[in-house]
Amino acid sequence: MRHLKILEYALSSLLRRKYKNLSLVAVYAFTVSILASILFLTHALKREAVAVFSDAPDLIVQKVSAGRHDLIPTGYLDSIRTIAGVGDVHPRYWGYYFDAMTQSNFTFLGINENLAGLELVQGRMPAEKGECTIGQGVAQAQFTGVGDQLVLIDSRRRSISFRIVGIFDAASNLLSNDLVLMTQRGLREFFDFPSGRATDIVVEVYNPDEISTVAAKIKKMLPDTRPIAKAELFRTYDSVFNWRSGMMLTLFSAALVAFSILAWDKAAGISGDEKGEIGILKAVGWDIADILELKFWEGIVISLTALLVGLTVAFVHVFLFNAPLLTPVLKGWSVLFPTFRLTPYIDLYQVFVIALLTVTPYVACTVIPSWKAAVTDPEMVMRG
Amino acid sequence: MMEAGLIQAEGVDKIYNRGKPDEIRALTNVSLQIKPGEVVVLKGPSGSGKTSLLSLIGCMARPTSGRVLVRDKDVAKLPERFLTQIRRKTFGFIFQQFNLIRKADVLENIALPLFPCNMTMAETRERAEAILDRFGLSGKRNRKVHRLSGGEQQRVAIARALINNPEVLIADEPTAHLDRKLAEDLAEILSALHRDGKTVIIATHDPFLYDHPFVDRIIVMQDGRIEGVIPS
Amino acid sequence: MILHPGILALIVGSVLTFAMLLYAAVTGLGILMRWDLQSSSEEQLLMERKTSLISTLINYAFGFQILSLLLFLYTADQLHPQFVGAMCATGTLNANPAGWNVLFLKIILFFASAFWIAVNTLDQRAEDFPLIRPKYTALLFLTPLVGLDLYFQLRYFTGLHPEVITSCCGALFSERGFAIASGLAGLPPRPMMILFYGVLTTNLGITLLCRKTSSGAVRFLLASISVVTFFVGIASIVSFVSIYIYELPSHHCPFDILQQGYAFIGYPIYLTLFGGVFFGTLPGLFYPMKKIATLKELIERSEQRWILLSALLIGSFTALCSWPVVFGHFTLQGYL
Amino acid sequence: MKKHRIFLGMTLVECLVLGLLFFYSHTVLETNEKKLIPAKQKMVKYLELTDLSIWTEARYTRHPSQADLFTPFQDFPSAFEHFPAGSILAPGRPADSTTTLQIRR
Repeated sequence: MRHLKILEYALSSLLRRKYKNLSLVAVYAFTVSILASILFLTHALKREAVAVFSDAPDLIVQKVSAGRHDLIPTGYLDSIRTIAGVGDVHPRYWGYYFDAMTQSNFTFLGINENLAGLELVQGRMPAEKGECTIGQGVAQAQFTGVGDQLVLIDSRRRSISFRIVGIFDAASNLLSNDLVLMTQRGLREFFDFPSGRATDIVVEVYNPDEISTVAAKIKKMLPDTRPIAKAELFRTYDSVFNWRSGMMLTLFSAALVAFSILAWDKAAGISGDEKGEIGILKAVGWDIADILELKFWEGIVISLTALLVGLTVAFVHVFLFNAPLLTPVLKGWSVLFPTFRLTPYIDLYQVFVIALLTVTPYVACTVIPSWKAAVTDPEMVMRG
Repeated sequence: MMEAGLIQAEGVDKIYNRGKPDEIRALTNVSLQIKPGEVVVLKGPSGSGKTSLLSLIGCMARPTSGRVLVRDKDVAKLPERFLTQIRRKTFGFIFQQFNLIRKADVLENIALPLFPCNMTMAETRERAEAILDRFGLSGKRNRKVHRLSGGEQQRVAIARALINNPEVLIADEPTAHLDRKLAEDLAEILSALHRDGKTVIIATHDPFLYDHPFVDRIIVMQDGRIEGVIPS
Repeated sequence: MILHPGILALIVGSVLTFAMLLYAAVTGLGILMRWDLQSSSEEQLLMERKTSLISTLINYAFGFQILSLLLFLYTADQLHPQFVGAMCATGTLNANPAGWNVLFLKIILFFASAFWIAVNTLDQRAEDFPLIRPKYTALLFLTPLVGLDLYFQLRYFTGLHPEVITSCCGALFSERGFAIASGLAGLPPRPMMILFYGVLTTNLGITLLCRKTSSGAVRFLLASISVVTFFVGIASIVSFVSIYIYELPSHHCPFDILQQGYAFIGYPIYLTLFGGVFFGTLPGLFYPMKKIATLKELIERSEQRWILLSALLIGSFTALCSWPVVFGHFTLQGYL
Repeated sequence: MKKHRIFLGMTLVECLVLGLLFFYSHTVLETNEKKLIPAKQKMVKYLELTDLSIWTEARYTRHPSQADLFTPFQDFPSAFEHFPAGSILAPGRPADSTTTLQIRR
């Protein structure tokens, strides 16, 4: 009962200084929402990567030459096939293309001629040399649509035009934004691949537990190669986004520090008015513990309100409006930046971390100043 | 237990800022006894130690030496939170300044001493309402205190002092900021409390109060010592 | 070092807690040196007031300790994909030897701060600060522990190199391993179950006995059996409770039961065990303090509550652990 | 003297709003997981994709999992840091370090 009444008093005491406290809550909620936006966004991207890449190639073998990624001889395919537990082994053909007109980079990918259509494509897959299927980003950069021609300059400075037979849906932007799909033959001709070379090799391994063993065997057999396992792909994404969110949190912790200073100042610089009030409370029979509890409730009211508001704002910002305030930070120099709608992955862990990151400093900042206020001598009130 | 032992001070000294250049000796070897139901006036010029003595009696401060007994319990050495408890249960205070929380409303100001007590919100409210009625403040329960007149503020302060139903009412210069009419109202209230059997201790140098018929005893103070007692 | 939000939260929180406790310890040292209840100097008065600040600081620090224990396990669990072979929190903890130190320290701190708060609560209810010296001496030991916790956390997190191959929990908690933890899993379920129920029945029996008599020996016995219960309880969770919950004969991880997939069943299990053990040790711990006149009555009044709470919590713990054993689909037959 | 009720009520409402948002996210998640995610998984499987197309300015930002530690310096002798993606993107770890470790073991 007592606690509720002290909460009641804390509320009316906060209301008595409502402008000051409202501005405090606003700044606090803003800080929370920035931090929460970062966490929500990166977590959602991470989860998306994990969910989407579950069927990614088990093992990719690259050739490394003089420390650089090099085209791999297709002769390696047969060596790899001899390893026990290995299923299908085939080359991948892909590469990058800088489009001078739009100043953007595309990713070219050569596919088998007879690939079935995919769900997230309007139109169809390229079936012969002069056809291509492109991502939304490419289509928008080139102002083209299905049926139009995509004109590209090949390595001999010849302009070659491809007929666009399909465009990826916006829903797949996170995967396909900068893709230009063409047939393998088309791609090899376009980039003028030396015969007997591919970009890298995809290896299927029957038993997922054996992937690293197979990788080790490949590495031993073909020392100039670099096998990349699926688990490493996940790990990369995990660390990229952890690192990224950690980095951004570290940058934005400046905001947190600034806020803590504000909180400290607010709590330490208790006005004469407040000091007088606390003296009166002590004189009419409030104990130090009661006043500390009062201050505790004041802190809880402010931080809880700010936390909940901040979380809500962050959720709306990231998942309903696609994080307009954070995309510049994410986007960087990329000309093609996917407009993606994130799947709202949220778990309690995120909320827990945000709460701890923001509430702990606030509580810590207010405890000593509020104690200083609490020890006011009640006798002071008698003397006026 | 003897009746005599409601409040007792034995050889009490009070020194402020001891050992520092601004050391002040507020009380020297003060002894007195206050019986239940008594109205006692501490009389003396400002700086004679009245307020210091009141705060010691009212468990607001601890003596530098000597003993203060409230119902035979030595309060001089109690930790502060026990002092607070005793203060809350035993004493009601009327301060020279009204010491109200200005921007809070009347009801809240009156209920102030009840917040840290273990009773329900409804009960707290009920008690505050009852005392509001008694002082004719019901109509102003939601008014902010700083919008009230001086007399109303005085009544709020008294109502707050009485809400815990204390045995002892301590008033420090209660008429200092009041005109004659309001002082008479106050005296009326105090004598009513006296009739109810409450102990009242008043520090004042206002003749209107210490010459009032309800006063049982006048303790004359000078330079931190008790100069004499006038039983009236 | 992995810049992970959870790690940042843990380190920020631990630094703040340590700073708070450092302040508390310095103040406490002053109190130990100059405390004189008979004096009515302003210094003494200030010290008395500071005790209430320190109570608040430690309450906050303790609150954070509980949260940080959870956060630490959670974060370790979240990080496991970064380590080759790590399949749950165990793998992440193995990635750097300091990991287990942090976990053990956090558990020790959990109990230590809970005891300190119990002592403090009691002390504050007596009129003459009877426990002020032992209390603040204990604080001087508690603070370095928190510092150590911070140090190990920093060492652990800075020493996490995601490339290092860790033995996965399958290997650690399988019979082949050599660490302490794998030794726990190696304990065969059947004898472990007998030991588990034996210890718990004894514990509950002594608890009931405690309610009947006021003998000190019984209280010490309860405290000792509570400590035994703690270790047997943890060992049993690793040895057989976990496999009944996971319904996998080889999965012994004591952390996975905290996850959503198992309906967060780990929280009530650990909470009841920790709580029951804590309240079980209190009567024994406070028995010697009954010599202090101002505390005798207070202790006797609280004691009954502690004993009751201990019995309730240990009882619930037993029920929670037995539930999957008795009602689950999984049987150990054929694996034993 | 009802402020505490108002506050508790408001906090509950806030929690409820947040809860509803989370619930909404859950439903979106479910539909996505039923429809979009399998479609995307299929896409990844058929096209053998390995990376998200978020940053397209350099090889190591476009395909973080396929690049190695040297990649940032290979684009151009005095290559610009691709800010901010490049600066806050932990470079891909040399994938073969794990395998070599295993061989050593």
